Amino acid sequence: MSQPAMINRYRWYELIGIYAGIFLFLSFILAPFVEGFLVSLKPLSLLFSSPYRFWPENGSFEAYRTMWVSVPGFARYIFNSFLISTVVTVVVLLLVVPSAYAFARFKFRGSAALLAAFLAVNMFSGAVLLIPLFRLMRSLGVLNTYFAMIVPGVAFLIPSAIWLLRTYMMRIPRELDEAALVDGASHIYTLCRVILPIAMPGIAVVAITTFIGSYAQQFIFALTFNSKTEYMPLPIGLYAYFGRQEVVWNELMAASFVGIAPAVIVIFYLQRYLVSGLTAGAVKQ
Amino acid sequence: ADQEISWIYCGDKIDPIHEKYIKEWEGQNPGWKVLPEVVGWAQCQDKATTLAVAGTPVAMAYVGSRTLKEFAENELIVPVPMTEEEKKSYYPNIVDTVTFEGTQWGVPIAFSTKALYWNKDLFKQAGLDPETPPKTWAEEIAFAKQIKEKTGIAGYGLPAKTFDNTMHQFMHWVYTNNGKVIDGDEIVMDSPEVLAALQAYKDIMPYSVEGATAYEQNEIRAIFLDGKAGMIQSGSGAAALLKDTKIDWGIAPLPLGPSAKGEGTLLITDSLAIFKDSGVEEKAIEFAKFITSPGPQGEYELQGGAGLTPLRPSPKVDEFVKADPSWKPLIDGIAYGGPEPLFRDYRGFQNAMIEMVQSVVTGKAEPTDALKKAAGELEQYK
Amino acid sequence: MGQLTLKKVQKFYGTYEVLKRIELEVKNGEFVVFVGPSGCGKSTLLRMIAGLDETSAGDILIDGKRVNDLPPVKRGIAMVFQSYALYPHMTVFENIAFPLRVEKMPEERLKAKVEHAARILHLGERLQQKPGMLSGGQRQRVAIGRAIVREPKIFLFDEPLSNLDAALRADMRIELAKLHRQLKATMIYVTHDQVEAMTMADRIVVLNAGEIAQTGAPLELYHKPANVFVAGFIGHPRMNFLPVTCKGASDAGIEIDFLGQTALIPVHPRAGMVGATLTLGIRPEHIAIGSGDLSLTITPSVVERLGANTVAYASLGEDSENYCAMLPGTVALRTDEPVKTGIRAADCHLFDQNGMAFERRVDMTDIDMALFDPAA
Amino acid sequence: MGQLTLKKVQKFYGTYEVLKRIELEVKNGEFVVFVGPSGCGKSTLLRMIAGLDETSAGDILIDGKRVNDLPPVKRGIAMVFQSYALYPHMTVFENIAFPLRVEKMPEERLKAKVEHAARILHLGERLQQKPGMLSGGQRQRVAIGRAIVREPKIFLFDEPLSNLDAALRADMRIELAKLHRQLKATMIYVTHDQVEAMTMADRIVVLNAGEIAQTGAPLELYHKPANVFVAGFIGHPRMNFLPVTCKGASDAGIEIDFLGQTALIPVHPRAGMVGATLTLGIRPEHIAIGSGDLSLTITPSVVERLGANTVAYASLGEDSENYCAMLPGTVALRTDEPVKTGIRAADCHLFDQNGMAFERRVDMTDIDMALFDPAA
Amino acid sequence: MGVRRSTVIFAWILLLPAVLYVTVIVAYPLVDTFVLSFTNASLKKTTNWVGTANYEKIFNGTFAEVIVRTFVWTTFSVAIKMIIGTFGALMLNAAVPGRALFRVLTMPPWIVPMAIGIFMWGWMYNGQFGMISGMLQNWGLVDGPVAFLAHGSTAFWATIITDVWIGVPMVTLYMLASMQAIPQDLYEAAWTDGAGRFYRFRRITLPLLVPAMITMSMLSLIATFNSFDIIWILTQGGPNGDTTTMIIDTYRTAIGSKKYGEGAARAVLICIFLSIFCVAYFRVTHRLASGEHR
Ligand SMILES: Nc1ncnc2c1ncn2[C@@H]1O[C@H](COP(=O)(O)OP(=O)(O)OP(=O)(O)O)[C@@H](O)[C@H]1O
Ligand SMILES: Nc1ncnc2c1ncn2[C@@H]1O[C@H](COP(=O)(O)OP(=O)(O)OP(=O)(O)O)[C@@H](O)[C@H]1O
Ligand SMILES: [Mg+2]
Ligand SMILES: [Mg+2]
Repeated sequence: MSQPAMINRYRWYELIGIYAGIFLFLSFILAPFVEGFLVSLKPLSLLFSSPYRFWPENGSFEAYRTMWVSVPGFARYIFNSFLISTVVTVVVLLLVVPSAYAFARFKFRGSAALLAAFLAVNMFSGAVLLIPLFRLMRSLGVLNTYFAMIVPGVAFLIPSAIWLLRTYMMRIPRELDEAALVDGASHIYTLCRVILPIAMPGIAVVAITTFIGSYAQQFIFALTFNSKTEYMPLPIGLYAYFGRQEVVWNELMAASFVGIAPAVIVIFYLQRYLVSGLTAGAVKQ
Repeated sequence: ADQEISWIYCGDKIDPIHEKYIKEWEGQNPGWKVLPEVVGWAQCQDKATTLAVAGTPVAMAYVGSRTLKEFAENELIVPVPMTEEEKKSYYPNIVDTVTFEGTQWGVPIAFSTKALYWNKDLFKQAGLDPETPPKTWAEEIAFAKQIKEKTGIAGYGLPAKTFDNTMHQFMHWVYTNNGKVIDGDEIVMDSPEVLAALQAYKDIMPYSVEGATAYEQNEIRAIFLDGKAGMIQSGSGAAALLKDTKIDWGIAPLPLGPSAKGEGTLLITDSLAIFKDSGVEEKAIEFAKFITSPGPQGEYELQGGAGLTPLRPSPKVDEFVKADPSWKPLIDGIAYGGPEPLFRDYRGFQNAMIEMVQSVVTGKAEPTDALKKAAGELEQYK
Repeated sequence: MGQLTLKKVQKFYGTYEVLKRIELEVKNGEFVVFVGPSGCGKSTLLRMIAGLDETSAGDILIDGKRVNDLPPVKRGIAMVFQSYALYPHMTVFENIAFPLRVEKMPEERLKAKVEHAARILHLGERLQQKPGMLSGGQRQRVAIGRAIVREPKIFLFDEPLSNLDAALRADMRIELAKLHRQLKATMIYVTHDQVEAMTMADRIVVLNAGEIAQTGAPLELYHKPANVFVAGFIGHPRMNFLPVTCKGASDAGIEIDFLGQTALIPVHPRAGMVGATLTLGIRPEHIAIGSGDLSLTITPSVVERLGANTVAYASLGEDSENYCAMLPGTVALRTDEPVKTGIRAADCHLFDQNGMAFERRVDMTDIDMALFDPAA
Repeated sequence: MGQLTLKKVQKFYGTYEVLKRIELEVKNGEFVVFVGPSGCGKSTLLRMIAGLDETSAGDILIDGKRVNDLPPVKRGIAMVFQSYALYPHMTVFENIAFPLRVEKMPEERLKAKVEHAARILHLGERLQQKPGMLSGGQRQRVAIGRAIVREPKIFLFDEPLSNLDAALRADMRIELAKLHRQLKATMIYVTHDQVEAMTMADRIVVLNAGEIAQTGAPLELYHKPANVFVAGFIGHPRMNFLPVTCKGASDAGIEIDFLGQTALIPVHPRAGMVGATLTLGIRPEHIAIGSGDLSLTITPSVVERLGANTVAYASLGEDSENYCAMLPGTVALRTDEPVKTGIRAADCHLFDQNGMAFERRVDMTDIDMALFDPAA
Repeated sequence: MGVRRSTVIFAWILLLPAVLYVTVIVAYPLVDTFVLSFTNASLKKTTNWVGTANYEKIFNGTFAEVIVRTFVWTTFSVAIKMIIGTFGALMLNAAVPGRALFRVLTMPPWIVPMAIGIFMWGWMYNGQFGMISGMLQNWGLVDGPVAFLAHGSTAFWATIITDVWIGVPMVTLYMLASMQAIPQDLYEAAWTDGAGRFYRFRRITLPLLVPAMITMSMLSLIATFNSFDIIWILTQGGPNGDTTTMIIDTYRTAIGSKKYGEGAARAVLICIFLSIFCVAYFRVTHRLASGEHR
């Protein structure tokens, strides 16, 4: 990169203003994490002590070691979360890519209504539908399996994924489809060989958002539809640090940081992709 | 294959003592297996209910005894009658917590009572006699006032969060003033005794920890452990935790209200409920009685730190109390204790009580009005 | 073979009639260009021939067979899109090979065909590049390559050059013309640029608001436009139009009056024209410095010196259009200095009140008449 | 006043030198056009003058004052962007009023100014519309309107017409030329279209790979290109180049040999040229049917009939470039039939091995010499 | 493209898997919920039709208050999310060193399991041991502990702020993307005309972001309306019901008190309100968006 364009040259006071703004913004975003991190460093006996001291006395990373001991299955929970999120993401993509293409390309009677209906699904939180869903899961025979968490997870992530990808695909020139059609390619062939590769950045964004949505969102379904400890995902696993009398706060926080680390790393490498992929899908002027 | 008894077990992991006795029972009953499913405290009762409602009940679940009536009325659980002998083995009043319509609906497995803890250092600082705990509400309020005014530190810790134990804490006050919420099928809450309790809440608020409605009892306990509250009412767990702090503390029976006829406390038990239609009800009852029989239960509840009070008298308990006199007020109170009121819709009852307490401690309503309103609401839940 | 017939072809969008009973016959091997202003229905007609848009009414026949209900690939056509519609993720080779891959052609034959096409189009060295790395002209050739390999009976082009800059456009025009002679395939070409139409077509179809305004060889349209619309549309800079009065008609032509000057325009006369206001058309390139059968003194407001030519623009009245004259490159002329220009009566066009032309008795001996017979 | 001086202006991107010590003087009121092929640095230079890009080295002076470190608004320039950069959410009125709003001009004066600009640009009826509803030409005028109201000393245009179609481009060219005469402001105009350059410029600056290839009035560049690059770039269709051998040099010119024919090209000779291979340049419009000082029989592979002109393209050898001749519109000519063409020696250009021109002794009496002095 | 029968069939084939999936997993339980809302379903084994009794019961209670509170809570939360998110996007859009890192640092609230994020806020709000109360005391801004979740008004705002915190990363990301979609030459043109940074923001960035803002606020509205975990974990709707929103009330009725019928009726009402609200919102904002904002 060369030096920034002239228009983006900042005077010293503008720079101070921008960094102050960023600092303010990030303070808000990160303050709870700072608090959580400080909690994770404090010995349990010193956690509940006032007056408030920002820097923990006798702070140590002990909790980051003991968390593995007191909840031996924690690694498994992270693995489960990864597994579930990965499968959810794959299934969502399999379902959403064709539908988004159909919505982006074909106008037929009821297509607008159907799209609206998909969006309406977003209006229901899983919490409200828990009991009927439970009955359904039971009749599908997927209780207490990974699928108990995957199946409903997918359903509630489909609408926003369709919406995002459809916007992206509408920006792919229609001539590409038509050219393939003239050359004798079937619709399916066109979709697979022409549209899919071009829509890859958009698909990547959808994949990332779906993955994260499912990584953090697995709580209520996992709780109700699965009873097997070995299948539990991370959010439930974190509840293992709640004892009968005492919440082991320092280990809980340590475990949270360890648990989100993989996703943070993924985001770190993909953030540029994420922003630009969204740009392409952003509302057109 | 083996027959299975599924058990929703609240907590983070199975207690080693339970684990040991499950093995033992399985050894004695070949062909049977006990399958505990560990569910966090916050969700385990809801989960048991959801499973039962959805038609796939577990064989057995750990529930608050106060829910037994609701479950029974909706035919979700089966009765677990006790023999006279069994009843006798418990401390007095305990069996009442799982009894209605003349039969028992669960096997008590956990039990707690409360006593007053006070911080002798703060008493000293405030010019109070560190060795004299308050005996009455009036004293309690006066001491709290003195502590607050002399030291600037809260004299009392009152929990009033939107949480089940807000109702429990209040029931302790009701029972130490000879009050009652429900008598048979009649709501008798709108009485001078209960009103006095509510008024006492209002009176002690100014000297209590700021923001009562933000804390439940464990959070208040943490504040006490930090030396930032003069007095709290709490269970056995606090004693265990206090031993690790530098605080000089004492424990005494709960102070009494003006109408008290004698000591009093609320007896809270959790029980093992046996769900209907699991197909293994008989065997589940058998197991439930085994795991709560004096041997295993005694070992379980006296581990200390778990915050439990023993369910049954035994030489072991006497020994224990001798070794650690702080247990004495907790166990002595049992004799005067009353059960949690049993409602058909206990959640409705609990919410009404919490709302009543909160409206008084936040100054939103006068005790008289709040009480009248709550008493009216309770009618629909009985 | 690649012979196309349109019979009373109509297209409606809702109740709006975009194309009005189009009748057209395209011979095998002919290069036909559709021209017309924006929105006149050129693309729509082409897309209907391709099978991308549905035909509302009428028949489309290719080699005598009705194809209305056939999908594009079964019609034996290939289309080159204005935007080229290259697949950005595929190499040039794969782009060209695409239609062959669809029909699962064996690898060697496919390779041979693609390379043959690449040779014709001078794309040999680019085969392994992605379209993003190519210049506009190269992209255009890739798009053509993709059409060539299918060996269609009819090529359809929708404004393929409009994204290129002027110089490149000129080059590509020539290459397309060569390609046509090489492949001897029927080509139908849409443009709104009349220079392209003039230079490439065997025959031009001028469309105006969904109707065919005139069909004919380029120079026929240039010399004998059937109406004001075609006269104005064909030729660049566009023809100047002057209001004149009809003084009389004879076998020799029509005598008109323009600002007091009279002239006899050699056209086939019609009866009952005397006194009517007609429109006189004169192309800028037929205006000369000095006197003529009609003379006009103009004050150029803008003079464009193109080197070979000089174009002068003048305003004739308050709110009338620009009057434009194309003069030799070395003419002595300055803005704001009046200059006298002359027009030969033989160069003039004449139109009636409805804008229909009086047929010119044009002296075409020095025009290569062979051009009027594209099959020759 | 709007006088611009560039002194040894350089621009680096990293270590890549995009502009190489540009020296240029633009007079007040002059219309200067930068031309050159894509990527030669035109936009970069313009943006440096505007103050949008930083100047790596050298000085930019406006009215004698160094402005390198001033932001655009303080330089007294206004810029019209290739994409127009209209604010899509504002009406035409607000778009034009934008610079005045920035300087907080009182409402009535602002209104008067905007309406004055709208009148000049024939936008009166569009003032309340949004840019999205306008045609390309209208948008372009709005962009100009926004520049006009600021009354800048210097207007900068970056390929403002390249998004328009051919017809509109021709119209806008004329309007821009009129505007220049009306406002009498200095204008600097970037394009890669040499027709635009020729028709609008008082003076053309031809850029090639970051260097100025030649500066001069349009017809000077047309008649006396300083090198092969300018010769090929200016003029359309482009000049034909033929390899010739130098036979001798005299005061009258250089005698060359082309395929056995000799001719004396009237240029100022240089010493030591005999035997060298030179390049002969001849413009297509200077080729005639029949014999000339040099004659060449060509077989046209493509014949473009433009009406007024006919352009014939032929290939001279296996892999040599197209040879192009522009002939009268009515010439009798067919593809694939050989025809003899002739060239006048006086029309020829001659370049040495390095591509530098020998200065022509061109007979310019019939060219309007006033054009070489734009201030006149 | 012409509406050919074959293409319509193809479109449906493409849509079918997703449509079927969502129908089975969401629509079916939805219908179930709708049916349930007309019964007295509870823990009892038998359920009876009760007609519209559940709905009548809702409106006889304090539900009106809950509705108003829900709308106020949602409106504030969405508005603050949009303001902070846009502000953040603006800051992160500035071409300053470290920008990539800062962008990554905005993501954690989105990535962290919601419950954990909420626990951390719970810590911050704690009057005795939490950061906010502690800092305020250390700086001498308050003289005793302040329990933010204890008082109606502070709890109301505390839950809003936590909700904002969880929603801001998505808004920021989306607004950032939309900002980058604005052509650079608009800014250059404005700069050339003398417009300063703030003026450019006000007259160009902001108006051009309006469509993106409408879309984003719409989506965030739906999510916020259904925001459950935050309030449930922090206050359970207390104190005194001051943070009880419709979804909390519904959950408490259906799952807490096991009154499935009444809970279902509340769920149906939420959907109806949300739909009406969304349509109205869309109408109004679109009318606004079509005018020039000066
Ligand atoms: N899908 C459609 N629905 C309604 N009207 C349409 C549709 N497509 C095109 N039209 C209308 O049909 C007319 C012809 O459009 P067409 O694209 O064929 O014009 P064109 O001659 O190709 O113009 P251009 O030179 O601008 O490409 C136009 O008036 C256009 O508005
Ligand atoms: N930001 C940049 N970083 C590196 N190189 C650049 C940058 N901007 C332009 N260049 C290079 O500078 C050279 C000149 O670019 P410029 O845009 O001035 O060309 P131009 O003459 O305007 O071309 P065109 O006619 O295509 O607009 C090009 O080779 C380009 O690749
Ligand atoms: Mg078109
Ligand atoms: Mg440029």
